[in-house]
Amino acid sequence: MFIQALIAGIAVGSVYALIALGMVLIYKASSVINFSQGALVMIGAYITYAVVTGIPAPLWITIPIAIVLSALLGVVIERLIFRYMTGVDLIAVIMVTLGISFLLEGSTTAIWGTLNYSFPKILPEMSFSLGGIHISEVYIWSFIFSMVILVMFTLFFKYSKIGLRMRAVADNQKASISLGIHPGKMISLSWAISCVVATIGGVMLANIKLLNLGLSGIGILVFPVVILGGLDSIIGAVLGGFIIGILGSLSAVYAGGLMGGAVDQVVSFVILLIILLVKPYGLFGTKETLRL
Amino acid sequence: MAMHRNKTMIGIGIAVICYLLGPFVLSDYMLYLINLAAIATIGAVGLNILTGYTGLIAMANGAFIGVGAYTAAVLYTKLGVPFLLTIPIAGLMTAVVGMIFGIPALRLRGFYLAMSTLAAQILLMFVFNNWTSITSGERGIFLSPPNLFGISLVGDRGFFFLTVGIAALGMLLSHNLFKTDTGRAFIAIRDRDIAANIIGVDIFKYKLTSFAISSFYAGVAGALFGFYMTYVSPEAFGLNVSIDYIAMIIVGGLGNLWGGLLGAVFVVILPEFVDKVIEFVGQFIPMEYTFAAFRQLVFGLLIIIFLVWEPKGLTEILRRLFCWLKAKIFSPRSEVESLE
Amino acid sequence: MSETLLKVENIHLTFGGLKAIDGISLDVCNDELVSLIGPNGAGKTSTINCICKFYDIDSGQIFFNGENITRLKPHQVARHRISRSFQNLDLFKGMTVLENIKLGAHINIRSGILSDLLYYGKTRKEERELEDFIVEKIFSLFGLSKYRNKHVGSLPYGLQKKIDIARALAARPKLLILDEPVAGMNSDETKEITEDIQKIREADISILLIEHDMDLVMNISDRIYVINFGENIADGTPQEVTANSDVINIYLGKSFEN
Amino acid sequence: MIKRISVVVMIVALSIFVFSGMGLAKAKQEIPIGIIGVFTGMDTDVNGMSYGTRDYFEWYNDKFGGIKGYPIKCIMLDGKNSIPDEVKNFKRLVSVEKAVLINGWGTGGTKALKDQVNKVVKIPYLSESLAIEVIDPVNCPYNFVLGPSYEGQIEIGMVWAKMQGAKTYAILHNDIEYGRGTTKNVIKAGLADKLGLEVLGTVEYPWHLTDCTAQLLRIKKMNPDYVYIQDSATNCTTILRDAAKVGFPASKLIADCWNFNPIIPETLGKDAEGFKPIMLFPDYGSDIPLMKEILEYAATHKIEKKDQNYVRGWTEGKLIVESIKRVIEKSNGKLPKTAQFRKMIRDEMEALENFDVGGSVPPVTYADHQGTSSAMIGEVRDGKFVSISDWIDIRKVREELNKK
Repeated sequence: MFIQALIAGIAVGSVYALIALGMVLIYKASSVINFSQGALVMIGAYITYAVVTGIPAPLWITIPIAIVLSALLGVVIERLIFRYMTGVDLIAVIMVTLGISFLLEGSTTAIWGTLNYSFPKILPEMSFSLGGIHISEVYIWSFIFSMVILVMFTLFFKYSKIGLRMRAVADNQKASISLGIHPGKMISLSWAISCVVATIGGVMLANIKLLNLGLSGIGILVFPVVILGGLDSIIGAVLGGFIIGILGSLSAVYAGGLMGGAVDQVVSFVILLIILLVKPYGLFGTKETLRL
Repeated sequence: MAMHRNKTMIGIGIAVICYLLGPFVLSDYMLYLINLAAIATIGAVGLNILTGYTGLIAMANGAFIGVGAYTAAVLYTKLGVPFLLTIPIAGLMTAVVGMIFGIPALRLRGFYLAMSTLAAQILLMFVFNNWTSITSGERGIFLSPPNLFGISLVGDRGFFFLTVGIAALGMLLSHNLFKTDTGRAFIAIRDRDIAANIIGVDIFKYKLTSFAISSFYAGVAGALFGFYMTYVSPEAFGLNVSIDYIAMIIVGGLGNLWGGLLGAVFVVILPEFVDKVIEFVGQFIPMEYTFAAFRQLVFGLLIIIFLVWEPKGLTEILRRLFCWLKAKIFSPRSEVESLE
Repeated sequence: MSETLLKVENIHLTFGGLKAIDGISLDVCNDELVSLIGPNGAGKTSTINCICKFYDIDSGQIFFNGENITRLKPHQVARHRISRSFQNLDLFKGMTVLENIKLGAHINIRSGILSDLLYYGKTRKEERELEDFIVEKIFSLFGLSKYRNKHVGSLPYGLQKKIDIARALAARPKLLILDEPVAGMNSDETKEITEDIQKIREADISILLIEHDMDLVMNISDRIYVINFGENIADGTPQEVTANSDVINIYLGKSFEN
Repeated sequence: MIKRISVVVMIVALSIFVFSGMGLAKAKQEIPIGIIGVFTGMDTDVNGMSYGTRDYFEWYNDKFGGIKGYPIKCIMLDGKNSIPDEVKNFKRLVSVEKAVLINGWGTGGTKALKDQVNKVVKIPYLSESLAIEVIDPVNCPYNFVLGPSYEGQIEIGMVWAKMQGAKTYAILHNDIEYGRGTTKNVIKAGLADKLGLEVLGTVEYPWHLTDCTAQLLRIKKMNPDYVYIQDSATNCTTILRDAAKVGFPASKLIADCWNFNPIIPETLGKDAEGFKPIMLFPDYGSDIPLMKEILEYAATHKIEKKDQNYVRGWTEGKLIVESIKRVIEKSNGKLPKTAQFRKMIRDEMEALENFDVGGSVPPVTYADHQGTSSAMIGEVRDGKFVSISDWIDIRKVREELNKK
């Protein structure tokens, strides 16, 4: 029982991790807290669906197209909106991202309507049983993806030239400009990458559930993850994802019986609250300092 | 100066006349919209005190309104407390709850505080859903239409006087607050909390106070909402409501008395407006009902436009519009004044 | 010599292993103008930040009027009537000049939230008295009357400096701490501020001054403390200090050789 | 400049708003009927029932030139399945459009409007939600629904399970009223005991469900003969998938009427085989007289949703039109004043007895404001829904059990 719950938790956790990664990336690059991540996840899934079902071509053609499209979406968002949003107060940024998610959900409804779609099987079949519970390929793939992306990001920010520039921009825009780095480019790039990651998450989620507008709901559920892991920590996002996922499923199994309600989502927010009170900057986050 | 006073007197006079005649000329539907807007105004003005003036982002206004609604509903149905009494009590109750969830403000600022209030929203919703002995869970609580001085407040006419009156009162109080030291302390905390602290402002005390006042407003709004809908159930107090309220004060104007009012009216009227336009166009071009999506689309678009083009919100736009019209109508001189 | 007002005893402060203040002591007596000088990074501003409790000191004691204020919170310190100006302006951008200065008097306000909401009785009275006080005493002193309803953000630097000091004065302090009041000002403005400081002294307010402008310091100080690397180097009257060899070494005889 | 333009745009917009508001004056000698549907947000996948009713009116207008010559004016609004919006639509339909009957939607909205419908406005309100609180001819004389309540459906599930010789039963439900409230009522009613069926337990999961493994593990531990899922298709898909994950057979899963939805077999393939949704109405295209009318209409119009919900909507349309026809006959061909009209429609609706709607449900008797309390059990067989039982009339069953 425990083992099974644990495995289920890891499975869900890796999906959380995927989505949290996108959020963290944007924060690292432009210190924007993205409440529209959920909507990006949703629209990413829809785009992929449209491309895969719409274009009569093998997956190795259609999938890249979908990825490019979602990257473009990210760039567009940055160019059209966040270019003009430098040096505004936090609430404005938060609200703009919320506005974006309204916009995305609205346009999704306008284009695809509000029906449920069943997502095409684009993931190679590979599923096995572990501890008496049959793990479907979706979870395995999302686990793999989250791991791969984790490694890629870590290397990217540590060694690659662009990654270093991004960090410079995040650190201090003015200084980076004086170093001849174009912050705008870096930030759009980070949005592009983040959107791609969101799309991957969306595809995973659409495979777990149906493809519908409800997918964007995940955006809120991911906040406990990023807070636990630390807003600007990539490894934190992944670990946080697993921890929240596991605690959620454990609490659902053990506490669920005792206190009627659906505890698993509440538990993660209780954790969020505790973390904020005990260790506001999460497990791996960097502290912000006050100056006079 | 005297001239100015006269103007204001005239303005107040007109307002009072509209207030007294309004219910008898408008359709129930219009009254319903106005009542919703008035209730929203109360909540928004309150949230503006917390977020707009004190700079504390709260994502739990929806849940706070819920606390007010439930308090009133329980007092009214289970304990038979008179209707008018339940409203302030609901406010106080919510103020207490708000202060409890304001405690993290001792350590947290900005986004992290926003997160703690988000948690508050989720936890309160959980309570609404699961503390069935009090809230009767998703089942919700029915309220029989209340009596006010013997007149049954059923329907929209009676409520118009109540909601609009209380909304006006709420705005007046908020207006007073920011003529005084407490108000200044709030703004100081928003602008530069450290400096404020060294000047002698007890940051934590004033943050809590701000939470209390703001949630008091929310509580009153909630009580009114509950009685007006004659039905209180959790689904009306979800996160989307909290987000709508943030949208209101941003669209209306952060840290501006009129921001709350304009924002509330805007957010309540906008969907109607979009619907009307769609119906209007629909008469000529047949339209799918999925075009209802445009409501959401336009909403999102407007919010973004506001924040990118006019961060000061509707109040600023209207002010500029006013000056502009004045400039157009009168001399080009007043144009110069208006623009500086 | 009158009794001491502020007494700082051997305070230490470290930022993550790095010693910012390593045993500084100083005291300020009633009606005295004491200057605290030293090269950049000597720990001057850190010292006053410790006095205002923006930093918590690791060891040492701070007394004010004989009361131990070492463990108080910043706003509690302020209630002892210690107020200060800020090196890099910390005015409240969202408020007018008048409102900024009014908030300076925060510690003197007694009225509660309820009466504030109703704007009735006590509040109304206090607001009127406060406004009169500011207009008569402070505006006249700094000549700010014509800016009273301007938002501070829009005003020139020199003026903002003045408003900063005015705000500190509005608290009717016993001790006024000025952190580089004339930094980045031209000679005229400097002269004005100097005169203002003189006027403030006439209102029997003790002043602790941090300043790089040696002429100013030498002109108006009763006593001077020289610190470097977070330690006291020397103290005494301007004459004594200028005579002190260590001080000369630090300043390489800069401003007062001639 | 841009700011000024935006300002101008706003003025224009507002003025349009005002004028179009005036434009909404009601045309006379029409029969205004309001439909509150859901076209955005959750539950839009079942809004076929709103389209069905609307299309029936259109079909009827085209074919017979309206009821006794008075065309039906159908106003369809989006309630977004949220209480304030449905109340708002209600106010508009009542005060602006002067509707004589409203075809409402959600559970929350229906409950919130209870007083308005029955005490204040007094307008017949045929709601899609099968919430039991309003199925009460005495206290809610103006509320009507069509079909057995969710409670009834769970019990129909029990009855059928019993027929299959089952001993144990469990209920899996979401944490909102629709799931939790309903389940509570069923347990309270205690039909299971009377049937001699043991309810091993009820398990709850969040309404915004991502993963149901944990809950299903608990179910699996109980090991009941049949499990009833009290939720609609979106969550049910997740549940079925996770059921397969933990190795719990879909053939043991019964679910309410909203899961009679092709999306489920389509999405889950073999994982859905044997899954048993409740069927209140036969599927679109099944061989019943009513279907002929629909096809006749479909020949010339686009059918928004070709599913059982559309059939349901069409059926409701028939009932509404029939009652109105009788009203007009009674008032010898004239349209009564609105208030009177509303009351008469209500009376006529209640008076309907063994009215044949054309095979979509057993003949309707509306004395109980529920029309029919019968349903069939469906099953997924190689990707298609088939009915595997006759109509089970839960009211009859209850009566028999109470006799004993």
